[in-house]
Amino acid sequence: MANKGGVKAVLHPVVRTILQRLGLGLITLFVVSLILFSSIEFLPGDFGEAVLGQAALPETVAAFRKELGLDLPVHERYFDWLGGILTGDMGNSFSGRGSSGGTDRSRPVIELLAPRLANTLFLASMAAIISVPLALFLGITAALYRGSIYDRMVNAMTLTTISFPEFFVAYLLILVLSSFTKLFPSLANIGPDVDFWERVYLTALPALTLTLVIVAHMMRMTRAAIINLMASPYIEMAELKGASKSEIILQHALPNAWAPIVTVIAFNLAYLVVGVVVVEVVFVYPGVGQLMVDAVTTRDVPVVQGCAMIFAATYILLNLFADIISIITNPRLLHPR
Amino acid sequence: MSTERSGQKGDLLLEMKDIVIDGYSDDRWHEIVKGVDVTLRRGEIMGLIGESGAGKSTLGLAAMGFARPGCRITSGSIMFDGIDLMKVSEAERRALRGSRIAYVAQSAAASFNPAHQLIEQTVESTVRRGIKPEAEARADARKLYRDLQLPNPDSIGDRYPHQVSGGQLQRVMTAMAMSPRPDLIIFDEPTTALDVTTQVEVLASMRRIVEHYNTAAIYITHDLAVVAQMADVIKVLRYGETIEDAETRKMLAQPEKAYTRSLWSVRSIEKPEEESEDIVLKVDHVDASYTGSAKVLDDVTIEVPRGHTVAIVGESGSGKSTTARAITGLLPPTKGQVLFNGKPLPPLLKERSIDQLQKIQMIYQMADTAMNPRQTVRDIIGRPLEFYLGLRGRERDQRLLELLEMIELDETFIDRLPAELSGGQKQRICIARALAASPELIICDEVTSALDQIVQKGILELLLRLQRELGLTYIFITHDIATVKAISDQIVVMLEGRVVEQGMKSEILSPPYPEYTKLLLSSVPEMNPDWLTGLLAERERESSSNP
Amino acid sequence: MDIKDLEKAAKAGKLGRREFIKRAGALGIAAPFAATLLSQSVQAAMPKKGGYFKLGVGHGSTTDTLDPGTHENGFMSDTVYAYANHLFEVDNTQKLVPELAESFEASKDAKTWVIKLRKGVEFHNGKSFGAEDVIASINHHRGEGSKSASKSLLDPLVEMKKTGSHEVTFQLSAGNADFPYILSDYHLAILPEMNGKMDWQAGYGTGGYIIEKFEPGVRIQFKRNPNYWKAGRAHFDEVEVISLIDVTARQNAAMNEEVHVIDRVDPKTVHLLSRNPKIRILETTGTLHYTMPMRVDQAPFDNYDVRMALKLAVDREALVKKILLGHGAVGNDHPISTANPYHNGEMPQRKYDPDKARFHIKKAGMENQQIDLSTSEAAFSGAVDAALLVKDTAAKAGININVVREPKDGYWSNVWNKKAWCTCYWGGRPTEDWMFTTAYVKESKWNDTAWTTGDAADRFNELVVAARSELDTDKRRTMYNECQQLVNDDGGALIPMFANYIMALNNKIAHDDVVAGNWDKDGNKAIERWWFA
Amino acid sequence: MSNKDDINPSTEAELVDQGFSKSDLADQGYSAAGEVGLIKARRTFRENIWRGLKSAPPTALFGLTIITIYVFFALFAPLLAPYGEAEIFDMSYAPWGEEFMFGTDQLGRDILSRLIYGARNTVGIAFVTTMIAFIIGGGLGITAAINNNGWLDNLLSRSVDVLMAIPSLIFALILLSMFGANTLNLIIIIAILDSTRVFRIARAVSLNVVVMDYVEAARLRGEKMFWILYREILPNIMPPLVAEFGLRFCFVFLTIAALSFLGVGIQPPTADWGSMVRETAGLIQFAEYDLTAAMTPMLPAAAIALLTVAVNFVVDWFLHKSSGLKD
Repeated sequence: MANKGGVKAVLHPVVRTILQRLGLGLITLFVVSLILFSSIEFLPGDFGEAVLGQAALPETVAAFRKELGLDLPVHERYFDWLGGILTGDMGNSFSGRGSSGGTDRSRPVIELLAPRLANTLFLASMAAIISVPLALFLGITAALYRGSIYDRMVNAMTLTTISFPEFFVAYLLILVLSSFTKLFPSLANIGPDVDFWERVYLTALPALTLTLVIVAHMMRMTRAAIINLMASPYIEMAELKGASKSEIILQHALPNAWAPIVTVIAFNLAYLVVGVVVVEVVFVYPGVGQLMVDAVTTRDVPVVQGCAMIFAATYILLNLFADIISIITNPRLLHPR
Repeated sequence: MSTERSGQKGDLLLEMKDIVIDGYSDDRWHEIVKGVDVTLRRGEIMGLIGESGAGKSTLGLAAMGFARPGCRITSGSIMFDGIDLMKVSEAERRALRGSRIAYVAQSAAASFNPAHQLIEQTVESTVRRGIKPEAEARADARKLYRDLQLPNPDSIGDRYPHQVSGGQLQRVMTAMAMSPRPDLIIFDEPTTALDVTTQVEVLASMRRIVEHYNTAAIYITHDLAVVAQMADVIKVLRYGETIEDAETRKMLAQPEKAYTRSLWSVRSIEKPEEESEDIVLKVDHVDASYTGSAKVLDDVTIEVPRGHTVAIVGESGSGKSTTARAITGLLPPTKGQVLFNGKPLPPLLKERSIDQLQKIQMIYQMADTAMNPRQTVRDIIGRPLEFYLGLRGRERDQRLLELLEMIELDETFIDRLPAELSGGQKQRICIARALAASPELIICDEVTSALDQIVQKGILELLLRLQRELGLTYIFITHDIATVKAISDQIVVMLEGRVVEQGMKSEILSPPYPEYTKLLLSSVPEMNPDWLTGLLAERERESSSNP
Repeated sequence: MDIKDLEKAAKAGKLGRREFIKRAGALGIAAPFAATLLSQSVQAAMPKKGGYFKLGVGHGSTTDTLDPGTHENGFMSDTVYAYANHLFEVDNTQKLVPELAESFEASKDAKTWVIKLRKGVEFHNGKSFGAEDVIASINHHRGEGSKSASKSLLDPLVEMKKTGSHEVTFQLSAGNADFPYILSDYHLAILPEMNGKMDWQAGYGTGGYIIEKFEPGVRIQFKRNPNYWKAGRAHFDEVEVISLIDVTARQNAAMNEEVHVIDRVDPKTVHLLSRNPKIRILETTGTLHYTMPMRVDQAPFDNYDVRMALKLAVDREALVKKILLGHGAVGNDHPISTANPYHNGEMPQRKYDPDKARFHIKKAGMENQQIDLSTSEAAFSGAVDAALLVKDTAAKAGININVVREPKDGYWSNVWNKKAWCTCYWGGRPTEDWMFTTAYVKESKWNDTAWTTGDAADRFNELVVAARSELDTDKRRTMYNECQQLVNDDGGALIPMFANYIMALNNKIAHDDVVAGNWDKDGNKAIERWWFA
Repeated sequence: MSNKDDINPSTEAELVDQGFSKSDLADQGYSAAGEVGLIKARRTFRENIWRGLKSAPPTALFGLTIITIYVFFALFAPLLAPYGEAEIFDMSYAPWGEEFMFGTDQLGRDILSRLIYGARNTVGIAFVTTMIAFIIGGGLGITAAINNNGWLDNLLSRSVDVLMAIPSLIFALILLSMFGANTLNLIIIIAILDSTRVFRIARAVSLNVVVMDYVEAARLRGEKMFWILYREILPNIMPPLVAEFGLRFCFVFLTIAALSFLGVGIQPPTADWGSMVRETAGLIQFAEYDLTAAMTPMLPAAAIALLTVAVNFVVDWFLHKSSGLKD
């Protein structure tokens, strides 16, 4: 396929794919922002009404609107925001302004987001560090001892953990590891000045909850991907070359199974960043999910948009990462003819 | 080089006695191999020949003490160099595999792990068993690559399987088998998937290296002509039983059993050619290419006379299947046009009328993938009847039965699923599906190449009969010269997207040949144990005289 | 179980405790007082200084700010009471007392109020407190463009003048005998003036605690103000208020001693929580009431008989028992609680009476016709269940109620005060006038029953205005009694229950015998008032 | 070496000849009909089911039993439940006992009855939701695969990328607030958000099928898109889709439970397990003081978990069986 003797420089397909995905990612981000912006536009009520709740009066609401520029047409507001984003300014939160108008300072979205994003990423990394190796180990061993009692046990147990609602798993863990045994605290409301090990200790329960929630999916995919390859002629060839079962799985099946496994891992890691609102609520963990839910209920559009951009970007980057791994582990793509 | 190896036979290496192997299907165990004996001496090559289902691969694998999942060796003894493979532990059997007994599989492309470099795989078992240290094993592998006449032997091992052609892969696999210097190599249809011209080279390399290291081998194939070049002795299997055992020359000269004789009977059909001026289809100066890549068809012009057969011959990648795609509208030509009954066909499939579609039908190489596995014969053949002819209910079933009769099957087949049919039956159903549309022209794309010899013969006879009875026109795409001889009136030889020669069968198949045609024709194995030796000698001579 | 444990259990009042409070409540003794009678041994000790106090509250949002005008939840009222003071405060005995004010004087018509300010008080930044701070702080909520929740409260204020370095004169458009009460509203915190405006951004107040760190929606940390002017208050060294929205998380935190006090204990599990030996339950009956306002300006609620039928078709006892699980009191279709000064205790309690209800609904010709009741958990916890229970009891009177669950989100802007009948809550107000003015007089924008026309409504409006400037308490009582009766009979308010505030306290926490009931957590002033035993 | 579960296609080619004696074939002339291919005895549908059940592993049988029981309860809830779904008794939080087997809830409704009705509502809603998700996602996924790399495929795939990049729980929350949190909207919104995953799987597996010659044959015949989708492709991608169906089906309960945690869920007084777990989940923290109370949330949670495990056992078995077939 190489452009034989062509004068123009040919990008390595890996680089080309990455660039292509990044481009698509930007378009995706744009559309996501458009969708969320208009969704919130369609939601009944606005920031003033939401914040004041029962105490909302037409004139106070109008005052809010005027100050926040909510009286401008929708498209103008959207392009304002978009212009900001393009120049690296995520805008200011609606909240944090004073109630009397005028010179009050409001909080930039980035200031609100940054510490919470750091928390979210910390929790996600904790959960990932536990769950990914665990899932791989369980998946590989289950494939190795396919059909055995061990395989069935692992299967049934992981299925059971995913079939409980997250908050339920969380409460159970609190009961056992916090209330009964006092091993870990039930609150994970870490502050910015908590040192690393303290942070690890406080985050243990939420990380464990998330681990239980995602490990099954990754483990099942690892197992399935390996088993799927076990019928390949090259696996039989490896057998006929005298490789043992574990050698076959580790050296011959696993290197070819990375693509689907990594895709599922990326999907679950994205979930760790994006989908943990419920766990944040239960453990009072100051993450981005809670921020976004709060921002949605108060119609704090810039914050919603900021969170959505981060979530979508995480999703896109993780998928890109998975794609890159898939390419790197697939010589057909890495070393084209 | 000589094939006179009978004098070199050494000690007894492998003795399999009364081997019975069961396979599990449809909830019970069936015997696949029913008490077969095999005796092999050091340095001896045994050809194992038979149709699919004869149990030859299963028996070959049993020589390694190995049964595929879903199979089990139920009785018999396997003595390999004094070791009873049936008695030792799995770990001990495993230790023999890849060190003292090696295996060369049919599809090299599928049997190499796509994730590892070739040389890693070549030396894998040698290093694992500690036969040689890694560096030495790699050096030896490069030497083997050179012995096997692979291009760039020092660097080819650093490539990945997909970067290397099928013929080269097959040789790398031979190197892989040879790397631990085994006492025995099982070759399981190693050249079946290759083009004829490549097959010759691979066969030659394999023979040379096996001879060189005096390795014993079991060569499994369904092609008698191929095995004749390789084996000292031949064993014919059918339905898990031995039909005939003999030395190669004796077997070729005087096969005892009728079944053995029938194995090369396919080569006996030959259609008398006829000329005709009534052109039903004309491919007119057609160029074609897949999006963004180089031309795959370059100024192709083919005329197909009504009621006759045009065979398009060429190796894989020559553009013969692409020509079919251009005719059917799947790949619109970038230049030129296709004329049907004198009128141009719209280049795109979507733009063709139902009537135009109906008149040109296609039959595929792999009947397995050409039929929806979830549909019964009734659905498969019935659909074109409904779709083109508007037949429903009783009328449709009536016609269905006629069609089944035409393809020599009866009504018991009407509710079967493709999985419940044999290879030949499947291909017949595909033929019936094409016939159901009442077409003028049928494009047959390698329709017999996946089939056993006997079945091939049946299909070819059927096609010839249908042509006589219904006046059908065929475009027959194939790489097999014997098939061409059997069915065609005219031949088109293609190479790299171009027509290199075309004309009546008798013209093409008689000298003087253009270079490529000659290569193609000379590469077809003949039922003569000395054919390969002679061919190689001749080519050697030519290349030295034309530097 | 040994003797010690039994003693502990008895002290924690596990047995018959709720029964006791209920009976005490029936006798007119404030529940908080009753509650404290039981475990005096813990609470009677003199306040001690010191300790790191952690308070878990079921409120708090990432959108919270220190601007008092935007405060709308318990987390921020706790905060504002900890670091700032007001001109007046409602003390733990529910009495209005001056805080930053020293004394006050009202004109006869209750239109002009001269308030003398406390001297020698300093803000946390060292600025000394004076009249300009009061004016800037009050003005913060007034005028064009104000988005303060207290804006309407201050509408009657026409002029505010500095009449001395520590004296401010307020001029009202109409007399209001309860004006000092209004100045105790938690929004009207007094913060330092800077360039003529109130400076809230810095977070300096005159309160007993200085803000250390504020993470909106997560926590706020304080340390004690060493120069606090108020004697006998602010006992803890350090305080942390943590937002624990999820009730299970909150209760877990209390049981695992990760916080010392939590509010908003789930009535469903309070009996289980009380079994924890480290925990004491504290309940106060305040002004919080759950309502089901019927809009009198919309059919079918423009019909007196429909309103009366529904009022009679509600089984109040069952609601208190099932929705509040006994942690509350039945309501009598008016918003004045026993915690208010002029509660009408003589009026007969309306009871569930399906026969009378059927009579009224028949009279209105609405028997078995569908009536929609909009509800959402946003109204109050258990609002959906409450609506279902009302549906169930009303069905027995031949009234067909259709419960419509509305989205939580946007409930206040789209359902409440718009749909003809919905569920709602009112935190209540410390005075009758404040309560009526907020939600029942015809000028009010929050008049969620739209009860503005008709003889009864006219009479009610007249009475409220007259009572407002009436300084004679007996006359006022008579007027307010009649007001309550009018609302009870003709008004659109269906007020079936008053909810208790339920808190869980670690045994280490002590407080005065009497605990305020105007909000939970001792009037949201637990941080200032409570201490470690 | 003889794992009966592990038949792979390559061995089946070798097995083709079973059941025919040598004499049938010895040296006779060639006959097409006599060519052997039939390895399966022909059986009626019922026989096949029965044989399937007999050979099913114990896990699958367990799963089937559980599913059957659930379906039974769902179908006959009104007959089986001792009390009505929304029937209110005077006893709040009645303890477990004879009158109310698992006690009553806050309003005084019988928990056992609500669990039984919950089977109907939860399973029903999850089933309908998953069906819709599969119709949308599956249909579009196959369409995209047929149109591989065409504009339609790109449009659909990119749209799905966009939808998947939005956190689904929060998006569901927004949409439910926008359109109102009634059961119908809940079903449609979850179905649409779920269909993105179905789309991906359907597209991926269809891509393997659209390259098959029989699909090309259908196109050459001039068949319409819908026919190709419905008759040629769909039957051949059923196994992975069914497997996904099992998982998605179970995730719907969890989504509903999570949404109910965030305050939007199924309309009361409809009993559904996710919301029941949510309502009572707090009780487990009191296990130390009142074990039966703490068990209350365990009942609906266990109901969900048991069904999930059962469905997946059956799905695993089905996958296993269908991968053993040659297609």
